Amino acid sequence: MQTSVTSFNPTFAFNTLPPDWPGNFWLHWLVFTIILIAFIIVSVIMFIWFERRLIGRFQIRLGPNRVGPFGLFQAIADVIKILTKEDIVPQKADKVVFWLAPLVALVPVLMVFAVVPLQSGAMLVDLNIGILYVVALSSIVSIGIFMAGWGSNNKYSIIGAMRDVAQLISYEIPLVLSIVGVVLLTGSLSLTEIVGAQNIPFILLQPIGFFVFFIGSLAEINRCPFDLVEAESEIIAGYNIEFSGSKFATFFLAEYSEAVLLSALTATLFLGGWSGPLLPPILWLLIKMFAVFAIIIWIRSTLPRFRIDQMMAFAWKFLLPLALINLLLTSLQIVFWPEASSWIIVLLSFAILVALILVWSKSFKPGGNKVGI
Amino acid sequence: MTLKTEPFVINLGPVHPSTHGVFRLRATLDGEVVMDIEPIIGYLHRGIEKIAEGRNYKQDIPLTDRLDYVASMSNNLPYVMAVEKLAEIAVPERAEYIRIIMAEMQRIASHLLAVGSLANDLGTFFTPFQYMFREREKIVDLFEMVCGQRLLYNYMRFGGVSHDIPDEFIPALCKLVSTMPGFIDEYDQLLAENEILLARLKGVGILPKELAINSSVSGPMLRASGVEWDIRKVDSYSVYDRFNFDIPTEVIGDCYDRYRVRIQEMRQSVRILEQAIEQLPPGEVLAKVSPRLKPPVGEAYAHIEAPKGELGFYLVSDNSEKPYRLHIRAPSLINLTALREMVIGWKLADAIVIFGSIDICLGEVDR
Amino acid sequence: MTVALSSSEIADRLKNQFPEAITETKKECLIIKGDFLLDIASFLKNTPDLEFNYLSYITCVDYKDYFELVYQLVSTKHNHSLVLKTQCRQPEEPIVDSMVDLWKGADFQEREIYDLMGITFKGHPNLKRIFLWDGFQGHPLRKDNSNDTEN
Amino acid sequence: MEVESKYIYPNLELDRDEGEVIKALQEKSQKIIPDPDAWLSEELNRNVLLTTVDGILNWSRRSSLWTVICFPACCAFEFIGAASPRFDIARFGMEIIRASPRQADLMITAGTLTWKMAPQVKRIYEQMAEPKWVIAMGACAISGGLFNDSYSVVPGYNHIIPVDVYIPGCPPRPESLLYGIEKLRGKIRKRSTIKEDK
Repeated sequence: MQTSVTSFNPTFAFNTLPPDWPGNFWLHWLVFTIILIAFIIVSVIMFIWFERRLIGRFQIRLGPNRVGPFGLFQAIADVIKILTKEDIVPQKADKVVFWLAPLVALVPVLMVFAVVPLQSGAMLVDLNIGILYVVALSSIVSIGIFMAGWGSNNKYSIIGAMRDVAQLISYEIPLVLSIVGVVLLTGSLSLTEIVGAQNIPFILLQPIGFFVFFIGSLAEINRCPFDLVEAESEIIAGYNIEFSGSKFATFFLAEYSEAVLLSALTATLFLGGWSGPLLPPILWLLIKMFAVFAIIIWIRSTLPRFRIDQMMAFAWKFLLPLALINLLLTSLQIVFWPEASSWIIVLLSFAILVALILVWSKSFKPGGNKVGI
Repeated sequence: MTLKTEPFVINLGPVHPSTHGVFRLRATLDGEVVMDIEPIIGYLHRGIEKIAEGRNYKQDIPLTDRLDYVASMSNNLPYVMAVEKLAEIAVPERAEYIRIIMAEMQRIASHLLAVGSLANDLGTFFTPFQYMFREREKIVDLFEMVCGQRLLYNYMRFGGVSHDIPDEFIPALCKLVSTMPGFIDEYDQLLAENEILLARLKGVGILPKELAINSSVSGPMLRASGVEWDIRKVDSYSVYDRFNFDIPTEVIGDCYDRYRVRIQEMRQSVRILEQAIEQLPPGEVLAKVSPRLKPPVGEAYAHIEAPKGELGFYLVSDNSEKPYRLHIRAPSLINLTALREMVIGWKLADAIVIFGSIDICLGEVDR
Repeated sequence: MTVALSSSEIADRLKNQFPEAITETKKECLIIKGDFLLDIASFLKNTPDLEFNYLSYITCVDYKDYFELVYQLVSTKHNHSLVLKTQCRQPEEPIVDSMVDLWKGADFQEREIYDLMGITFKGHPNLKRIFLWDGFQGHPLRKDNSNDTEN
Repeated sequence: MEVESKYIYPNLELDRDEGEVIKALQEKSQKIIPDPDAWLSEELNRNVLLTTVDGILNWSRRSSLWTVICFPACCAFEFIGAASPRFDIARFGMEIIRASPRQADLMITAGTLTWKMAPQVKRIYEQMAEPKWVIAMGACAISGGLFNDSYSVVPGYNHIIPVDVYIPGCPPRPESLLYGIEKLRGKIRKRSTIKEDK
């Protein structure tokens, strides 16, 4: 830990180009940025298609299948259509904020991808503080959402934006605490090293951490059951209610890039990232990403939505204690029993996870009663 | 330092994903908490009561279909009952049974939709709704077999029903009746064992018994508040007294109880259907009634237990071909009376759910 | 079965308290004077063995020279019912007492009658148009309002 | 808990304003708005040439028609029926029902339109971003249908907004809705975005 903090300087990060990559840093930067953005956009399109087809299956119907083979071009048609639609700016909107909001929401997500390892060494920069960078940047998205809510000058959108900020503040803490467990096990903040350290995936060693991280990140990307930000049955479309045309497309892209990012991060932190037998590493990563996303879709098509106070209670009373206990247990194990066989740890952690969840779910009341007026 | 805050007014509807039509809720919010609401209705007011005065008795049957358009059969029934009461027309026994079969199937269909859209209001992204719709389609198929329409049936006539059920109807209905309890159990299990759903529904929007009676609430809402009041039992009409069924009631009167009452009522409807199929007698289905019916001077009120509550038709005749006055006691409209008391103090999200748990149909509210 | 109480019996009981209130007793309904409506209604609601705690519906019929308001009262305890009628013979400005204080269920129904029939309910807390919009001319359900006055 | 007054905000002024809006609209919309795309039927005379760009745009537009929520009455259930597992409108990529008109392309007006509702429908239509289409579904939407002679019913949506496709029926079956949507796609196919200079 100490070494990585003291040795942080940009040149260190830049020098981590693998020796067999051609060209200098800037060529690498240019090529890789283009590849990365292409990768993001293609995977977003695939994710949209995957989600719509899968939700179709969950809802005993077929889902889009007429546009192109298996409906594969559906998302492409959607994108072209949205981009060529009229771009409306409401008369009473805060024009600058309204214009900036989609960009503020999208750019941080794209930036985070810089440190996500697609395979060994295939990343824009191997920051030694990768995790810190990810956590810091991914919160900025909320500013974009709040700007959208405020700039639209619409009551529904401001409610949605307020909900998003409340949600972010509550869920950021358990999320970060759950990552700390992983960092403790690895002894590094770099994502490459985290992948490298996973001889057995951390989901087995850190089940509580995975549980908290997964739920926390669902809330972070505003997915069901924490989709209060755009709760369709309550506040219609939430923050993006007034956006149309390319601005809406940008939001759409940001939303799904976040989903891609979350899937990639979950795969990297807990599922062993790109490592796996036989298949090429990038394919392993994609398989894991789609697996994680399938679970997100499953949750989306099954669960009802939380109410705002229940959601906050869930973060502070349920997830935060779990994350703290996980942190404590991991530190104790590292300090007092570092030589323990991992399989014993696996068994122990799962036993503790089951026990904790049982105890907590019995004692935890999401509560929230009528307010006297 | 205290921040200056002020409540703000927000319009939910008339075009809103979860207002079940064109209902509008002018809500005053303090942050997320609903301080006050004012239901605004009339966006679908077509003046059915006035139009009915301009058409003859038979022509008014299609108008009744369009009241509660998710339960058309149940709307035909009280109207033809009122006219029969007024003109003293006897109904053949077979027709009575067919009417009850239709009304109970309609009850299942309507409750399926109510439960599905309640789940939708909770934010389940259409999945329960789609499953409920799958079951509803099966019932709609049966209706289509009988009268050729999918939504607005126009099936009942004075003195019976427009035509007899086809031969393949009863086997199809038997199949439905035998599979339906399994589906209901499955859906109940899927929904009622979900922790989030329970947290969202239990204890929310409590309607106390006294207030429920005082507000003239009827149907599943009244029974969820603990009043054992079902027109089929307390003022039995048609041949309901020949069937064996229970009135499901709950105690507290929150959203969860209303959901439970609906689920249990579907089971009871299946029970009634089973008995009705057994007892269905042969014979005529339509009494001889003059097409230009002129009931004697007088008035009549006939009411039934529709899926949404007590649906009644008050009819005044002046011995002409057209009704002098037709008043519809619409359960949806009157059930809305209690909405304000139930919603105030809850969050915005709860307001939607409470509203959804009442299960109104705007065609009936506005008429 | 909901027993429809005989109106003459009720009329006899009412005669002690409100000697002048009853206009007519028919087989199925009891017609009373508008002035006594609220008193009689609260008597019917609060008397122990009557206890009409449930107001099933209110409606109004336009008989050209007078309006007739129909109240169907039901007791959920004793399972009996009574139809109460009152006639409003002021064709210009018909006014009737509001029942909202006794039965909340009257709220929307009275607004509906106000909207479509143009009868003012004295004491209603929020008497305004419910189905039609503010500024709509006339009251459509009245007999003098022919069907095609508006477009 | 006791609420002091019956309604904290009686909003009488708001009601009056809304009434005036309705009245103004009623006076303004006594005539039927003609279909703006009527020229499509006389296609040969205009001799429309579609470019490749047009082809791609039209392909994308007709492949992803997102519907806005405007379901006043009965026909809504046949629309939902069309979206349900049996008829599955999602096959055409139409299962996204946007509640916000800004992001929608198609308005399926399923149900009777009353004068009280008319300003809202007009507003939704105006809030939709171009290009946008309207399908009038059912007899009430076409002409007022069964309630044509009523004092509060608008005799057809085309008094308020321009309509592209009419689907008869009371209510139309989901099959006929799908047929109507197919007709609309045919119409979109012939549209020329590049040449259309307004």
